[in-house]
Amino acid sequence: EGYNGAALAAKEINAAGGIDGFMFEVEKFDTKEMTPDAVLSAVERLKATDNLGAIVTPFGSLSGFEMDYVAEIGVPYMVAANSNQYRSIITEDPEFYKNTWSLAPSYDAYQTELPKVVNQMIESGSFAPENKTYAIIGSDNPYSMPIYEGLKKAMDADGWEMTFDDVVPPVEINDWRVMLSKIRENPPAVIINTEASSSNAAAFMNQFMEDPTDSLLFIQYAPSVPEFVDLTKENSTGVLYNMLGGPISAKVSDRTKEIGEKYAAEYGYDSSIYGYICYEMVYLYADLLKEVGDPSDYDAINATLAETDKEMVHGRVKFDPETHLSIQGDGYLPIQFYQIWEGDRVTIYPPVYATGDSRTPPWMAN
Amino acid sequence: MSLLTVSNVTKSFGALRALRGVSFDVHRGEVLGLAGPNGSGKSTLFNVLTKIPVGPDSGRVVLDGVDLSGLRPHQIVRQGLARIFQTETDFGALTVIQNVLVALPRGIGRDVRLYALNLLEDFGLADQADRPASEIGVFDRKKLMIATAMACAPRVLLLDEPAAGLSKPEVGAMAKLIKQINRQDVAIVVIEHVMPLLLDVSERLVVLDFGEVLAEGLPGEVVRDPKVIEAYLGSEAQAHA
Amino acid sequence: MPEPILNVDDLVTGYGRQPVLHGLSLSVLEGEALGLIGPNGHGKTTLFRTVSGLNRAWSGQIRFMGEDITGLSAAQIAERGLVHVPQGNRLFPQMSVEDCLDLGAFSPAKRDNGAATRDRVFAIFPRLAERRKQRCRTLSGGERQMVAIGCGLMGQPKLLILDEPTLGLSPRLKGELRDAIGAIIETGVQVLIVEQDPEFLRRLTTRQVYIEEGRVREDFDAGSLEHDKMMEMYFGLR
Amino acid sequence: MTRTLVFPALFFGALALLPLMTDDSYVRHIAIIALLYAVVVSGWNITLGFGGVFNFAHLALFAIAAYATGILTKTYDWPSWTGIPVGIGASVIAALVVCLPVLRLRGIYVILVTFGFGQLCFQFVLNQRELTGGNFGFVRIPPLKLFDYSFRSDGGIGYYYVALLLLLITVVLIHRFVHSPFGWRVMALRENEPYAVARGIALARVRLSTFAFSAIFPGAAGAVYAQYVRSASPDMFGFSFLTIALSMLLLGGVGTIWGPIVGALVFSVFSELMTPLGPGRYLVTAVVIVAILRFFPKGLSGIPEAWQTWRKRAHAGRDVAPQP
Amino acid sequence: MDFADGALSAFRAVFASGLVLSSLYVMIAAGLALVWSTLGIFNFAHGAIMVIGAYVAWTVSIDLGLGQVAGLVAALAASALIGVAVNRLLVQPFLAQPNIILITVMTTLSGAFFLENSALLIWGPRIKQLEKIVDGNVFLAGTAISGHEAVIIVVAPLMMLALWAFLRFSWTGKAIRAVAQNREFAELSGIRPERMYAIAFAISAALAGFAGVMLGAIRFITPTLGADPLIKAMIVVILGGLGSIPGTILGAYLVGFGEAVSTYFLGAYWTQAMMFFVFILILVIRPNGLMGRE
Ligand SMILES: Nc1ncnc2c1ncn2[C@@H]1O[C@H](COP(=O)(O)OP(=O)(O)OP(=O)(O)O)[C@@H](O)[C@H]1O
Ligand SMILES: Nc1ncnc2c1ncn2[C@@H]1O[C@H](COP(=O)(O)OP(=O)(O)OP(=O)(O)O)[C@@H](O)[C@H]1O
Ligand SMILES: [Mg+2]
Ligand SMILES: [Mg+2]
Repeated sequence: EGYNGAALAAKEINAAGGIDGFMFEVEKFDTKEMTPDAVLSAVERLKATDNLGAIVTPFGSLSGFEMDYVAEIGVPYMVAANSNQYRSIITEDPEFYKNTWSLAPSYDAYQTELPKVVNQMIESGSFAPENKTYAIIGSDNPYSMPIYEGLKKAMDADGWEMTFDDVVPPVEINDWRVMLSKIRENPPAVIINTEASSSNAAAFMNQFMEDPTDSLLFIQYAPSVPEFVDLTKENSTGVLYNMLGGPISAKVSDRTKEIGEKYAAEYGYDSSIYGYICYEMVYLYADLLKEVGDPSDYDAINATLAETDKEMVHGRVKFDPETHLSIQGDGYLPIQFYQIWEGDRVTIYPPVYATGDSRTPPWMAN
Repeated sequence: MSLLTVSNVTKSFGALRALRGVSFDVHRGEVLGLAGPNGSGKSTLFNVLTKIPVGPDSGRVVLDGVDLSGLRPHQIVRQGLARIFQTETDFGALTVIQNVLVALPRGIGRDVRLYALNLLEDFGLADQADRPASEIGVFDRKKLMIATAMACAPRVLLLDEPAAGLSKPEVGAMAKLIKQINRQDVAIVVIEHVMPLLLDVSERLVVLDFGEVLAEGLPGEVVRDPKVIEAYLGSEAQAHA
Repeated sequence: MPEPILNVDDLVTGYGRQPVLHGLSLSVLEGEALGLIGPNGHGKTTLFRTVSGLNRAWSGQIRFMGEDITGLSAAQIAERGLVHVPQGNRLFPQMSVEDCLDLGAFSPAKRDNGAATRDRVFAIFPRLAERRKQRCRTLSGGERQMVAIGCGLMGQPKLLILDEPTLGLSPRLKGELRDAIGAIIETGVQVLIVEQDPEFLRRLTTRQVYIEEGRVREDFDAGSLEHDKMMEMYFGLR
Repeated sequence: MTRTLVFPALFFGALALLPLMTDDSYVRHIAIIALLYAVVVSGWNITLGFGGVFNFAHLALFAIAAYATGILTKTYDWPSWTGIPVGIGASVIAALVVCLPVLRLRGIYVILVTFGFGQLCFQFVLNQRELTGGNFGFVRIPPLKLFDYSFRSDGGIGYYYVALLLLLITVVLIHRFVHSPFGWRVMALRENEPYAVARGIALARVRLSTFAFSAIFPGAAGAVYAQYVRSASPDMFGFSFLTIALSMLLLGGVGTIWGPIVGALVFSVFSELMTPLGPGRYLVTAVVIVAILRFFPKGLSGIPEAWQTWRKRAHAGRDVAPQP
Repeated sequence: MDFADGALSAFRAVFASGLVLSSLYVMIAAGLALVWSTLGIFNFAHGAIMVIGAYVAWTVSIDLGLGQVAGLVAALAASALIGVAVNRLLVQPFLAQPNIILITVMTTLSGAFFLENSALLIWGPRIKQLEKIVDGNVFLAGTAISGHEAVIIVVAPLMMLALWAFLRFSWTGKAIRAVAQNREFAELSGIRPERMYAIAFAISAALAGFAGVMLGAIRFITPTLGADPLIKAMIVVILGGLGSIPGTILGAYLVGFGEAVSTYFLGAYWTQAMMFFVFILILVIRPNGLMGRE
């Protein structure tokens, strides 16, 4: 989908005559099974490509180890996920990785914002907990674990009491029943699951709904993937999730609406976040090229890239020189909370981008 | 003088009691014949003596004063108890001489290849030394199996039906070979249904039936034992012998 | 001269690149019991395997009851009534004696007579009746040989091929087996037997053929002078 | 003697000159990976081909060596030249551990238990995230350095020669193995286990030695691999590495010295050429593997022989294939 | 909540979850066990056949809207056909070779890759799901499970029982076993081995297809849907032992309940590792599986 998004953008730009006479061509480099040597092969093939302008990708590998190689080539490298991993490598030597820039922000906000949103729901009356208890499930991968740890801290700091805590391994999980029944023994007011895989999360949602407890359900990120709704259908109505660096709802953002429609028209189905972002990456590169004029002058382009300050589909992008991530927070890329309602994704937070109000999930309507 | 002493050996497979307390002695330098109906436990006896694949359930086996119960199968071989199997077996991918070389114990001297060639010479296999074992004839493979057993420098050699399926002239050759080996001060226990060979080579005969020793003694006497005739020989066959 | 029931003509076959039979010809005449003898590894088993379809003929022709069966599958040949009891067989190790025998009459045409044939087998080999529920792998060598022949009979053969049926059997069982085969011949089944024991053959068969190096060497009638000479020459036996 | 050395000399000579002919770093990368695979697969051939033991933990040894190297040289700051000894040590120890249960098992059970061992390691790597980086892999392993010469410089040419040297050592060691009493004992056990034991071969000792010996190669290759790609990933325990290596082995020919090497080189190039096909390449690869197994059961190294057979038969004028 | 109550509800949850898992494993292992325990061939493409079965059912019943029955029939037919093809292309040509075990591991693995990637090319990477054959939930020992799963709990053991009876009593079943035990003797008895292999593989694959359809309604259909269950089924049949259908059943319930118990007491985190560890341990103690013979 990332490739489709980028290809779509390139096609439009070319149709408009290109930039300073340069035409865009998007080539796909498959990292095969993502084994280290396959990723490296892809990089080597990239290196051998003539007239390479920039690399755009959601992420090159889970571990981010490819950055070293890309840094040696020097070509502008834009990523849009896996921020923690990229940040941890870049902060060691931001100057060395001067070509790598992430359109996604730091994931720190994932760790802190939830209690605020829950409190907002309590204030607005859509959530009336009997007590301040919560259950939490972590997923053991370097992406989810900090979020899981951070959320525990944030909830505890806000006076919530933990009733259940478990961590699942990063594999396919089809049976959540044993865990759910442990949770049901002592129903908490809020259930938090940081499972990042959409199908695992969907299985959790469905099995939760077999015998729901009187709890608010929050699943971090996974429900944002389109197929989550396909797989859970009406079961998912009422679930909360959040996303950083996701496109702002088409209801309040024309840009999102425009790209989404174009994408759907071109490929016949809705894009996930990566289609939007890669589309934007190509346009961002077009801007850079316009300014620098010479696609082979990597240093100039990288320098310009570093100065980016642009309103994009997911908010205002400006890079942090320390981490090379997009800045998160007020005025920049927002963290958005959504509630799924009959298949629609209603943005409920932050208020500026909200498309609706939070509601009491149907299973706890009484 | 007893070289190998087998006392009260038993072995069961589930409900089947294949050996029910077998005892006998093998004397230094003799050829002992072992006969008995099919399924009477002869091969099983060889199996438990050599612990291939497993040893007896109970009972004692002593070779030249050494109790074999604590030893692993390959150590038993090194102790001087070697066997051949009922069907021809060899390491088909190795050459004839390599078949012998792997069986030689360490420290036999420097020129192991010459030693192995001499051994093959004794068995008339020297001219085939460098052919893969899988390519030689049936009778040669039987002889090779005995040659490799001899490479282990045994003091007692256990032969399981060495003449099965051989034609008459080959049976004769096999008998000669057995006697020749015996002259090198190797005691031999031979299981055989081919009576001419058994009666030709053995100095004493033990007959097993249902996992027990049915008769034991000089061949001429044993074959006239009515119990042996009834269980093993059958009336006519005895007349032949 | 009676019509041959089995006719093997100029048969060549072998393993891999190595020929074992070099143009072997042989026939079994109507009504006779034929015995084959010869040294080890000279192709007797190979001949039988080729006749029964387990091995493929490189060249030459095999006719059974007037029909060319060269190249048919073993199952097809068995259905036509040419049944081969192989050498030193393991049978179906995990099955009971009874199931094993039943499968001998697998082809639908033979299933109907299965029960009757089985009774006949049990009549010839009463020991098998006692052990009908026992698994084949726990049988003794002699019993296993009986089951193998029994399975052959279940196939309702016109010609039964036996490959070294006495291999590894005790003298007593050998005698019993010989009587049993004699009884089978009495019932009108024709046999073709390979055996290392010339005495055994002489008592069962009406004619013996000597096979060496993949060819039929000589052909005699039992009891003739040449026959005795051959026995002496090759077997050192009078 | 001199004649038998001609082919190996030509082979290694040509490989040694390869970097002089092209300095395309992409070609070099593929060559390095292919050489390392050749070493790993040759090592596998010892247990699987010569030993007849279906050790499906072999690639796990490779991964273990990579992790051990990475963890010790990065987390514990061991000098980078210790990588290869560390890799070999870790791999040999792990091989001895896998070998213990295998001593009692046979056939498919060996495959499953050894595969299970790999999965166990995989789970362990996932679970010990602090140590191993979890499912994101262990990254930024320090590259190999000797006397201030970083092997990363000059387009990785150093790695190329290290890998080539490893392969040369591999060939020499395996050649000696095949012509030694130890090698014959290993093959004797493959041919017939009870018979081998009946001839005084110590099953447990020989088998443990076989595993330990075969583990040297993935150990060394795993270390160099980790230092070259600078990461170790849990995928290395998965099916995809395993099938790649197994395809190489079967493609080249099991139980021969050159088979696995030819297999590894040919397969690496082949699978790189196929990359543009996208997912379709898996279809082609699968078909090719099955076809090779079908028509060249002895692998590529069996082709000359198959060709001879065919010629002979064509000369003899026989048309029927005399296979039973 | 007091302790006894807690223990009881823990027991219930473990029981329900274990029963559902076990039944799933029984169902998936059935087809695998058929070719493994009779012919001694381990079909690594079994999981992939399951996947194709599920996809075909999806195309017919949901995409084309022809309904569940048509979907099931199409899935069974398609998977049986694939089974025959697997046998014909990946097994038969190699039977004469000495290291048949290794070769069939390789060929069926290749087959699995082929099928999985074909599925990816044909149906795309997007997750799909089938409809449940019965709606609503059922309470089992106080724990909610879907009606669909209740059906599986009942059907799976019946399937295994039928398979056992088929192999034990029918002519075809006996002949399949005979071919596996002694191919040449079977041929001499008038049994056609190729036909028996084809039948066994067709039935086995149809069972896989059925399992795929059942699974596709409670799990999500992706090209790798079969991978995880295949590994579990593999453990199940191996634990059961070669040639033992009752052993396979025992293995399935052991693995299923073991997984549930371990998830409850050790957490999901260690369960996977635990499974492999116990698996290796059992094989070391009983090298031929729990109820296996040599
Ligand atoms: N591994 C085993 N499992 C079960 N039963 C066995 C096993 N090995 C042997 N038996 C049984 O033990 C008995 C003795 O067998 P054994 O092979 O010792 O007989 P034998 O005297 O050598 O017969 P033959 O003369 O036919 O070779 C037989 O009934 C046989 O079926
Ligand atoms: N499967 C095989 N592969 C290769 N060669 C074989 C095979 N079977 C038999 N041979 C060879 O074919 C030749 C003839 O063997 P065959 O078994 O037909 O002889 P035979 O006369 O039946 O001997 P015996 O009296 O020992 O049964 C022998 O040299 C043997 O080594
Ligand atoms: Mg015996
Ligand atoms: Mg023969």
